[in-house]
Amino acid sequence: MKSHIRVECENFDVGLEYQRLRLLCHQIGAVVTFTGLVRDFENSESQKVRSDSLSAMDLQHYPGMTEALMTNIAEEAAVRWSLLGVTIIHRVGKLSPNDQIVFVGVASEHRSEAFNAAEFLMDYLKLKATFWKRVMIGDQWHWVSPKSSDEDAMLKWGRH
Amino acid sequence: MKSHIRVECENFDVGLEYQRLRLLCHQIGAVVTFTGLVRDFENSESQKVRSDSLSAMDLQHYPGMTEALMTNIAEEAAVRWSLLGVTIIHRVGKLSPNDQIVFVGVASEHRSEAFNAAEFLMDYLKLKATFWKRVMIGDQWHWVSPKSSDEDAMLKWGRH
Amino acid sequence: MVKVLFFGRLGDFSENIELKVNCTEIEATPKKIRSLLSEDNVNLGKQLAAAQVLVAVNKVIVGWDYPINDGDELAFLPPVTGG
Amino acid sequence: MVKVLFFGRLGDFSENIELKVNCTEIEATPKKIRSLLSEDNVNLGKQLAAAQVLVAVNKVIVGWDYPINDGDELAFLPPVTGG
Repeated sequence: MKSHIRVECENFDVGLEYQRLRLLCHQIGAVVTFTGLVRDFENSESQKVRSDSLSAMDLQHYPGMTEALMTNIAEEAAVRWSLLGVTIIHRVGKLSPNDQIVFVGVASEHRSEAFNAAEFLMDYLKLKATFWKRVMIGDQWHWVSPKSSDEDAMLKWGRH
Repeated sequence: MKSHIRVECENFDVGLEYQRLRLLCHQIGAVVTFTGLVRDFENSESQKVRSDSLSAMDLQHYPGMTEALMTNIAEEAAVRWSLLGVTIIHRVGKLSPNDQIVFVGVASEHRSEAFNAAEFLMDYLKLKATFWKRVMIGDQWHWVSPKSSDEDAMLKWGRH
Repeated sequence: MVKVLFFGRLGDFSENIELKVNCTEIEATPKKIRSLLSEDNVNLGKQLAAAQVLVAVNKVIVGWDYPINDGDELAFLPPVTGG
Repeated sequence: MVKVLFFGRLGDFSENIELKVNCTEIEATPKKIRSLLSEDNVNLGKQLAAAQVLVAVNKVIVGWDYPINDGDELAFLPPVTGG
């Protein structure tokens, strides 16, 4: 299984990342990609904030620890499912509404493995990877609170 | 919910199809894509055939009925989950190993809806849409038999 | 006249089939048309009798006793294998 | 010397914090260092005491009683919100 992990400020190209996965080998029958975007609102301090007030997002992470966790996450997925390739890209720094934040791509022989692994990777990433985001509302930064739904999402994958 | 359904001989561009979904509206927080590729082997008449012998694939469909079924499938997904956009593209005609066959893309506010809907659409498409494929092994065409795993895959979605 | 279509492997057994049925006279159904076809072509008949073959009239899946009218399009569909 | 890092909302309460601890002398743990920090900065102390704050030593999550040595990197991590 080939994994490709990146944390970076730059934007990513979904078409290019898909091609990288697709061309890894000839056994690939299924490629699933997930892309997360900055919505025009975000749950902040338990309240929904409308887009017109959300002007920016800022993503911080713990360099070194984040990449190690992302590598662990990819390896854990490869233990659970038969995978041929995994790509995880997470952006950091300043982002605007509608910007791309995160990409997960999985290549496998059969579709159910790629679907399961991609969803698992996202659930795990949300709950475990050392990223913190804050949003600019009006002229003030607010740290985003974690969603309980993200913790619930992990439950379906059993012990972790 | 905007749906985009195509049956065609031409290849598709995953990056372009992703962009079409992503740019539908500003509420989109998640885009999941699935791409199915011609593997270097295929279950044919219950036996696995190695790539070196599989030289081509040919996909036939029932024009008119297929598009109607694909539209139904997209509508059924939109009843089950809150979706902002669905794209389904299926190629027909002659294909070679490693060619793209099918694309499903789903855009939604939250990731679990996009993941579930994309997997549901693929499971449904495999079991219900009027496509038939045959593979060239040596110099002979062989019709591909359906996989029982595809029928099993539908069970998780309940009554259909 | 009923237009009859054969898909997938069924097509291999049914080249150049033309079927003229007076629908009102025989109270045509997919089952009856399958019988007519099987008389002329035993191999095709075997394929059509397979449990998983479905039948569509005017592009909609119907039962084997669905009444067929003049001008209808009848299609025999083996298990699908797309995606 | 222990390098102490604060992430997410914790960073808002901890600008310009420098911590000099003789680790061997006090048998330093994340819990003890949290106490030292809380004495100097009540607001930061409240944030660090929140139930979901995790602690990492040298980029690995550890318990609050994990022994810290000179040269270690200690990080206080509020609940993550990536993805």
